[in-house]
Amino acid sequence: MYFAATIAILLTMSLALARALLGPTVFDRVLAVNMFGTKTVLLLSVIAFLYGRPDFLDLALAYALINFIGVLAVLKFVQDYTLRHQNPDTEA
Amino acid sequence: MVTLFGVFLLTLLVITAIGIMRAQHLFVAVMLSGIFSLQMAAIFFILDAADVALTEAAVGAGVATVLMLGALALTDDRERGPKRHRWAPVAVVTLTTLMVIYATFDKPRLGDPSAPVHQHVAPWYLEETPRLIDVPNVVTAILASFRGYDTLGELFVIFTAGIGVLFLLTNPSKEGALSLLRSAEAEGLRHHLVPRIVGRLVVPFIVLFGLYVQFHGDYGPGGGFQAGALISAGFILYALLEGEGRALQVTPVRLLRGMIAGGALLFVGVGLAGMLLGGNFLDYSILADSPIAGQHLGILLVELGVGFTVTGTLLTVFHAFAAREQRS
Amino acid sequence: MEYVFDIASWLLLIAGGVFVFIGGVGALRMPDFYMRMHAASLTDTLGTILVLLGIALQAGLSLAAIKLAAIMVFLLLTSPTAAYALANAARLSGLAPERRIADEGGT
Amino acid sequence: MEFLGLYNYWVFAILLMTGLYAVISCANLIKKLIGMTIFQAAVFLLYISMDKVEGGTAPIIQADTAGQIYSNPLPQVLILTAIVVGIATLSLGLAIVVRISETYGTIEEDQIRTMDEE
Repeated sequence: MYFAATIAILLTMSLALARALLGPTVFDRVLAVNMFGTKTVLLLSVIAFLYGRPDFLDLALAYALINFIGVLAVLKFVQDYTLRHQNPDTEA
Repeated sequence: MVTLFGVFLLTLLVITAIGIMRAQHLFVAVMLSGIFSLQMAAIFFILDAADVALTEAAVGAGVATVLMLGALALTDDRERGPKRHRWAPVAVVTLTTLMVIYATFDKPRLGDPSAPVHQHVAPWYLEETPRLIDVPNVVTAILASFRGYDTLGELFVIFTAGIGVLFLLTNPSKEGALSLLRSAEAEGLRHHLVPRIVGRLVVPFIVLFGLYVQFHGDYGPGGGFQAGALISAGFILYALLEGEGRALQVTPVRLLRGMIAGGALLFVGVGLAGMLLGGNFLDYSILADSPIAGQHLGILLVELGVGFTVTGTLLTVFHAFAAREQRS
Repeated sequence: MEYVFDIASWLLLIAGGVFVFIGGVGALRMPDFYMRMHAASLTDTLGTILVLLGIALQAGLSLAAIKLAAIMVFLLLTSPTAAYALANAARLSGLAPERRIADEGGT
Repeated sequence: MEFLGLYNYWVFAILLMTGLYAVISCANLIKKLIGMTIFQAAVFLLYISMDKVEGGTAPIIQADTAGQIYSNPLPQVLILTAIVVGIATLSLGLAIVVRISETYGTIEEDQIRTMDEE
């Protein structure tokens, strides 16, 4: 049954990757990175149980904790960017 | 079945890499390399390398993206040059790829227990670690004790890279943290209430988890390298939320530089202590009454040194980029 | 009793997988950025809860269950925050929701 | 299934050459650095692929299992340190690019070269 969940997560990862490659705005790509991050947390937890080594949940925990730093960095980047150039281009 | 998952992820990895190459907008390339790093971590985990996956998680998710964005803010976020189609590089690269693939047909299959790489020293490490060092995590035992010289060398590479960044980016004039506090851009994300509250809630847990990884590295996946990256990710989050000035008050530059040098010194000091007590350089067995207790003490101290230097270097680099940004 | 837990955890895992997948489809197929974000962020939370609960039922009362609970708590804290920060960044940079659907929200 | 055993190495070859292509062909210096990280990642993948043993598990010895096969810990040690060294060297490279950008006002290789020749 872990397999079913893993396959669903992997398919979702490929969909997120498609969104990251298609764009069209940079924020779509950031959204895809964020989605990919949560899916990685789920994938790591499921595979830890699939392998019968639940002590490796530490990895998933690490991602759950620091995954959103990237998105906050993007928010800060955009904020500083708009402060500097008043008319930024959002299209990729 | 798990092999198929690995194959699927590897295919995604190739697609992502080609996407990175094709991206004109460097911001997009950075975002895609974030995805690339996540995929690498998942593949490492599927291939039984829990420690490596944890390192990739700690480095790739937090620090790498932030540093890249910091550099983009200082330079240019777009490729300006004309798109060139040079046939020579394409031909060379395709030819070499085919040659390397041809060469792989002689390689042992994935997971083949009789592959040469599993025959020589690796079984010895796996058998002797419980007897000689008695920590469950063989990776930590090799990293800190059996191949301590290697790790010392790597640590000095990180140390040197940190010093190099300081040379290149720190401004010689003494505009300290005080002027940073006043500038408007140094406020970070203080106006964004939700990220600020949640972030402040999460930061202590990141640091706590980093300490857990540091001191639990003998028993589970972890150690100084991972812990250093995690703890610096926590402080980088604090700096993003509260602004550079606040973050530099919490961890002053002087402290960070002390950590860079102190960690390396601690590692060398443990080695020298072994020599003074009559053993070899980095021989921990002498450090305590019984060899195993000595090994445990040595590994603890050495990992602590690694953690200090990695944390110090990554945070110093981050602050160097951020301070440059405010000045420009 | 064993069976009850097993079946419950299977159901949760499958439901979680379905929600996760729906989120992925939504993120790929929706017409404009804010809608894509809506699809992705909502199912992210629900799918995560379901999948992690499903695994936790298999783990039983152990250290692994506590770690799973911690993962769930942190994901529930950070994932919506990331979505908020992202929407904020998009608005800040002047990306407007598509007019024909969100008439009142435009700049 | 026989050929799936080599798939990791093929992906290694493709990634290696993708990274190399970026380094020798992209004019943008940051793109070159990103290409270098891909090149690095390919090498990491090669080493970690070699550590896998059929039926093995991560080399963290569990007390209650006798006769368990463990994967090879040595490549993991090498790559673990290499990842952190990689980020340190990447930051050094980015610092150099930042200085170049401040001096020349551009990070495109061609423009820097023409400015040097003038």
